[in-house]
Amino acid sequence: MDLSFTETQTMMRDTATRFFETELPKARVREIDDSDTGFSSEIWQKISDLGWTGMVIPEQYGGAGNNFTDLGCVTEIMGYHACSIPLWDSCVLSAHIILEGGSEEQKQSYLPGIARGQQIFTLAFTEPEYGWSAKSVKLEATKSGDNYVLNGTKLFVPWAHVADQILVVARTSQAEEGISVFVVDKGAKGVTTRLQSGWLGDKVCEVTLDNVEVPASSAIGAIDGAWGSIEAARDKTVSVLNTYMAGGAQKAYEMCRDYSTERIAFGVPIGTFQRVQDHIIVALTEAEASKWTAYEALWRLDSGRDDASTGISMAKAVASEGFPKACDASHNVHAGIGVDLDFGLTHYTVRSRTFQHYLGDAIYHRARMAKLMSVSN
Amino acid sequence: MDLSFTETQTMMRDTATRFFETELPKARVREIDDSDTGFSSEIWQKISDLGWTGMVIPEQYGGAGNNFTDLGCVTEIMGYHACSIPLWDSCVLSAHIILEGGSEEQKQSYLPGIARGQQIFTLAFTEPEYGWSAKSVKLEATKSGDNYVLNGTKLFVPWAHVADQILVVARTSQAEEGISVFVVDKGAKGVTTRLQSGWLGDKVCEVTLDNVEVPASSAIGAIDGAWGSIEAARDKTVSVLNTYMAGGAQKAYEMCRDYSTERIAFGVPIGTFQRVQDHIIVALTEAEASKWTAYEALWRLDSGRDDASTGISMAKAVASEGFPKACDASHNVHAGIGVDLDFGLTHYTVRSRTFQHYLGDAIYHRARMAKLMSVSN
Amino acid sequence: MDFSLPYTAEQEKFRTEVREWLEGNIPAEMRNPVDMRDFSKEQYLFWREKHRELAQKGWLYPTFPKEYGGGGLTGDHETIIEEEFHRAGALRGLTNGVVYPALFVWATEEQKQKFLVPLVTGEKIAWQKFTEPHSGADLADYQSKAVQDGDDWILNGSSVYVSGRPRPEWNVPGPDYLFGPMLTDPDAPRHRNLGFFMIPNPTEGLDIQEQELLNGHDQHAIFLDNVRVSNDHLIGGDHQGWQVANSSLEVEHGGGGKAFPADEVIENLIDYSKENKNDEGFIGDDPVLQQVAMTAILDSHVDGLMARRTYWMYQNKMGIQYEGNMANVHNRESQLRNVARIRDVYGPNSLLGTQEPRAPHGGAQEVEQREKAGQRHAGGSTNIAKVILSRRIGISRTQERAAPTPSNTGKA
Amino acid sequence: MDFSLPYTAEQEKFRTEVREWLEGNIPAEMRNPVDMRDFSKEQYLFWREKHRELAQKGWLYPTFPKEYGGGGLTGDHETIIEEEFHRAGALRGLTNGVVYPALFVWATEEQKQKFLVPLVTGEKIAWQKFTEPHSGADLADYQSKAVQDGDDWILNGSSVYVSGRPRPEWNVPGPDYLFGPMLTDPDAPRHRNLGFFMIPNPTEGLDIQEQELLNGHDQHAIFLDNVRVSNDHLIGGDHQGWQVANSSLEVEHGGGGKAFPADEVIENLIDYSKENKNDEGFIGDDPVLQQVAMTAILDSHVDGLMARRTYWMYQNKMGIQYEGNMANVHNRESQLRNVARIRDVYGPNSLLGTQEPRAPHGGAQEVEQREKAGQRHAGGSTNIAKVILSRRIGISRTQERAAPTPSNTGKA
Repeated sequence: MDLSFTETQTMMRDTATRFFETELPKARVREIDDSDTGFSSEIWQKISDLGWTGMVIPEQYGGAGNNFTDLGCVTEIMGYHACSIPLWDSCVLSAHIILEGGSEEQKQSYLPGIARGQQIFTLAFTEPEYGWSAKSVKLEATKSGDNYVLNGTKLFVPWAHVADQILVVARTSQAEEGISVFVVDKGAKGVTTRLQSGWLGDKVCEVTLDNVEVPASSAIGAIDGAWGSIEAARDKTVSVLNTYMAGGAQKAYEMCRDYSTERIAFGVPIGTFQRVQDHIIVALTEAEASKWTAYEALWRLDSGRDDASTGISMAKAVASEGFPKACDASHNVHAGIGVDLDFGLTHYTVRSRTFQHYLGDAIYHRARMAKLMSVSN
Repeated sequence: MDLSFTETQTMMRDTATRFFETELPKARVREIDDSDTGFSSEIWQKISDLGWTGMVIPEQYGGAGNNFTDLGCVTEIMGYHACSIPLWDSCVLSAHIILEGGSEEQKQSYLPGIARGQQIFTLAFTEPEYGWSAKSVKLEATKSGDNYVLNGTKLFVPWAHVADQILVVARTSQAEEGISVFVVDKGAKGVTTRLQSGWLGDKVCEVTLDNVEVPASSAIGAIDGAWGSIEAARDKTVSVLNTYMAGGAQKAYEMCRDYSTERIAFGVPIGTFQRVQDHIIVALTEAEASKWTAYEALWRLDSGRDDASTGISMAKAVASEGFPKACDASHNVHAGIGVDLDFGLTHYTVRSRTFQHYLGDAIYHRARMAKLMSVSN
Repeated sequence: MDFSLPYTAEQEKFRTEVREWLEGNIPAEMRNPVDMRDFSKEQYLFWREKHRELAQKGWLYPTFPKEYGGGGLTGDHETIIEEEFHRAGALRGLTNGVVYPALFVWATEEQKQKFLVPLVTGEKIAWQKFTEPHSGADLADYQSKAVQDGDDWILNGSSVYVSGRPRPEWNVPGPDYLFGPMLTDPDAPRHRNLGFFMIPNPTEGLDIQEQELLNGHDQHAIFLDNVRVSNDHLIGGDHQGWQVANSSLEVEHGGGGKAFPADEVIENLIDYSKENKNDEGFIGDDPVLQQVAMTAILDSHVDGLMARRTYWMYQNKMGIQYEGNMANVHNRESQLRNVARIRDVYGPNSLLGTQEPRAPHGGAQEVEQREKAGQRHAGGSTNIAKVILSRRIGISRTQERAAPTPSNTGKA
Repeated sequence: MDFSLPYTAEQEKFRTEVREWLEGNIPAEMRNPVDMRDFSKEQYLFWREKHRELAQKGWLYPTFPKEYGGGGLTGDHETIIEEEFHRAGALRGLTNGVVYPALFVWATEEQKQKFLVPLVTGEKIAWQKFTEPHSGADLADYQSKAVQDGDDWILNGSSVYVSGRPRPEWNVPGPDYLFGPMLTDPDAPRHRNLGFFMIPNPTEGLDIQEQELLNGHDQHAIFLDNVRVSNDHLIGGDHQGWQVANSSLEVEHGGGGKAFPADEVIENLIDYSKENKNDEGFIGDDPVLQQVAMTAILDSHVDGLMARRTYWMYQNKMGIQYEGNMANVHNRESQLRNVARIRDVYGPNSLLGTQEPRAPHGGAQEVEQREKAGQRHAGGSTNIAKVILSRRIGISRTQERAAPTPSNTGKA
């Protein structure tokens, strides 16, 4: 048992901390969030230059071949600084669907661009009848000669508005897992993306496919056989998203801890009131629970244990409830100032809500745990 | 809107309070609980003499014809004093199954004895695959000439060891609601009752029926058609059990409230610590929630509203979680002394656990609510 | 017991009258938007005018005495008005209602004519100033000062989270009064060092600025820079501001109850569960989400019962001890529990805003999500609400009875 | 990071050795009963003897230094021993282990030979006395007094909830020592007014009585009536008892962690859900109960990770700040959440006792239900645990670092 970070990991964490402290102060987070795209190509470029976009892509495809714990160390710091980028969508989820199921040609063609941050991919999965199971995929792909024609609507597709390519998940047969993935050029005829509005952390889009015709060769992996790749890639993505959420929870905790020592009421710092302490303890508990379940799952994944998927679902279930709870607890300590848009706490609150559901909420992952642990049939 | 008790109700509550303060101090509760039967025939006799056993039985069958709110007023005080008796099992549940489904002859024959407390009935419903739905009834009743032969095991049957008659719920057809109720004499051949042991509030029994033969005329209501009577009678029983649970929660609240003003720590009464206050507020909240949902449901029932069943399920769901929570909160305030068997708090804790499940737990009643409110199909 | 809402024949007739009036007099575009951030200048001006008309009908403040411009009607009438206004999306009053208990209980007859009547008749509107940038609900370190100067007082200080409309950027007249405590005697002991003032606006030295908050833009920072008001703007004695403010807080903290505790958020939740699907089918049929939805309904139902109980006690002038505070604490906490449940049931659809075509209920749940992150602290934090509740149930160092209100003092 | 438990080849060999020894030396009837209320006199006498033997093998206190009678083995060995003893239902030690940090850190070499070694070798056993009938975990109003009389101290007072075996009614020798603080200087300031004593038993004036509690009968009231002990029974200075006691509490409050955080209650829950039915079918297939069960597993899993993290820090002599207290608070609270979940999943079967043929897991859940109503307060209440955690994260009036332990002082 050794629960410390490796030297390399510590170095990467330090680099990330320094980077975000300089490049992403809270005023900048708000500025980016409030911009039309919610995306800073400048920060994306710098992150790519630092090599973080290629971390979990193998060296032969232009990546650095780090393990997931390494990347998790960096995404934790990203979460702590409320950095919103398409890193998990493009460089983990899309990249690993291609790695899992793609042909050598597809890997050669797509991965180096993704690894360098020059090509942004995203996955279009969820639909109006929202969910993350195989059966939730209803968007139709019909064969037409050597092509497939895609029709339907995808919702909550992260960063589709700044993506170059969209991996569209479509139903190609009626079997529950009869699912295929197609690479669709964002500029292709019949593709419309529209930013969805609301209280959303990462920017998400409605993607409409109106008779979009793609060659059969654009399918990643076998027709009807993509579910396995999607699930494997999703596990990997969730494994690093978990530390992102833990990092956000940690910041929400630290904000209320620090505020409680500064803010005076009834002549004493409010942190001396037990009721305030209890809120802070909730935030700490959720941050710690999210962090340790996340890293334990990463260890399971990187050491090839067969209970890795269970661990990843466990950690996501914890973080999906823990990150929002930590933010709520922090708001309880901050009272009015906490909802001031310049103060910075709301940057975390809004992200906690978005990531709660993304790639499956706590209820979904608990049910998945039960299946993986053979508690249910 | 008038949320006050009627004059008669206030009088009955006062009578009940005086009665239990004299007859059932906490040492006596423990003494009865620790006795072999857990039953005091002396207290039962006095309660019968006060007329409480006949309250919700119509006058023509020897009862007093009160409404359920009237009885609820008394059972609230019973709960407050941790009085354990077969009142709801015999005088409400069994009596109303007979009233709902029984023949005039059966009513004439059974109800006056029940109303006077001279005959104790109980309902044998739950089985090894525990539950309160119609489909949970699997005990077989097979027709044999003019008789039915009963075979099977009933569990958690309250007070069967002191009952005279047992209403046995049995499956007589394969349709989900193909259920019948038979009056079985406790002394009949093939009937065995055995007290179940454990941390149980009311005394409950395993009742084994081994080729018990009863005449077809012992069925209450139509063969295959008893489910409606059972559900109606159960609603009425739950409606008064809810105030019993609210009364217990109220006592658990008052105990910790009072203790918090007496017990000194760090030089001050512990009630001045916010963390202790928060436990007390939980107990108060649960007691109040249980009480008001219970009385609102009783009002719906007594005023013949068609949403009465929904209200009763709502109140049971609240009390099933609220009574145990109020006791837990009270334990949190009392620390060590709370688990001293003489102190009295554990009388409530154990009852809160037993009644949590009896006649359906919170999960069951929430699902029932959803059905009654047409949220689910 | 009788939990029924007032539905006698006479009352149903009144209901019809109110409903028809609203239908005939409130154009669709003047009804409350889903997100009150979208409440417009035109709507504001419409309602300023309309409230005067409503006051004349006795419907703006139905239960207030006629001699002060109220409707002289019963609590049951008020309940019906509340229900029908809610149903129609009609705006009830632009004055922060917590001013009324303070004025009814503490103002002199002359002050009632001067301040109370114009508010009740809808001629004028008033906002509450209470929280300072560096002082919370305790007022222990209150710094907004009032210094006597002849027959006048000179006011200095600042407040934040002062709620109300209109928005400063509309360039229409702002509130006519700001009301709240000021430090009159820094040397006096706590709770004896404040006076309660009606501060007229506009006045030289008084500045109002909008705050940028997650939950909307109806909250303001105000700045008092040598604002001069005459002595008749002081309500109660110059050392009784705490007591006067408490008559307001008593009602703000749930002490008045609510006969018609509408919970649209939960009504929406039920409808949504019945009619919408996720990937498993109808949400209402999903055993897990069904439990979540029912738990939300139960919390809301208990909340309504507690509010109704307080209302019944208040209307019947019964001695309220802890009941209003209990309802207040439950209301704050159950709403927070329920916003989390809403996210479970709706998934990310709960976060879609009013501009989004697919937003459930026109974006109402997104508004709820944002508001509950912020409004949990309106009228003081839940922490403070629990401090007060603890006093009222007798377990705190400080024992405390309910502050004087129109109900328990028999005034109004 | 590496979260794996020690399973090297050498360690697996050691595991086999331990397992085989337990199989060969512990008869079935000597293993722990499901309900420790059923732990018998015969079992007690057996284990008193067996612990001496285990100490000689180095397995009773594997990581303690050999010179004090310990095993001189690694933490990994201890983990294996813990796992195997747990698996076999074998009893580990009859002395309350919180005495060891106090003795290792504070006792003189002479005292270590006199008190520590006989406990470590299983020759003697000791119970902790701490809570007074009218004083909680704070010790602020502590009344058990020690008065100096020449080279001796005269002790008077009483304690409750003193845990340990044997039962007085067995008429076998009781514990050899009671240890804990006594008020040595009523005039000294708080935390400077106590001495920490090893009180030998039997001694004239010392009386032990069993308490009748919901959670069992291994707790006692003790009475000290002019008990005379010589000065060498005082551990640390006569004004340092608070500090000495804190070395114990540091470990009792989670500061030592746990490498093998077994949670049999939850393991049982999983098995039960897979194998048993309610009226809806297999419990594990019920979507609602499945969520409840998984939530219980998650709480338990987080608990284990927190305990393991502290263990790792403790074993590696890293500076523990708040981590042990965080684990302690989580452990208390998650167990309480889980007992409620158990009742949801098992229904009333969770309340069936060990005598009941149909009781799941031989009645283990009923024991859990009763114990968690009581043992939530063992080692001080959760309220106090949160007070300490708040100090450790730096938000309380009192800032506090971890008390000296064998880990952070490098002793043992």
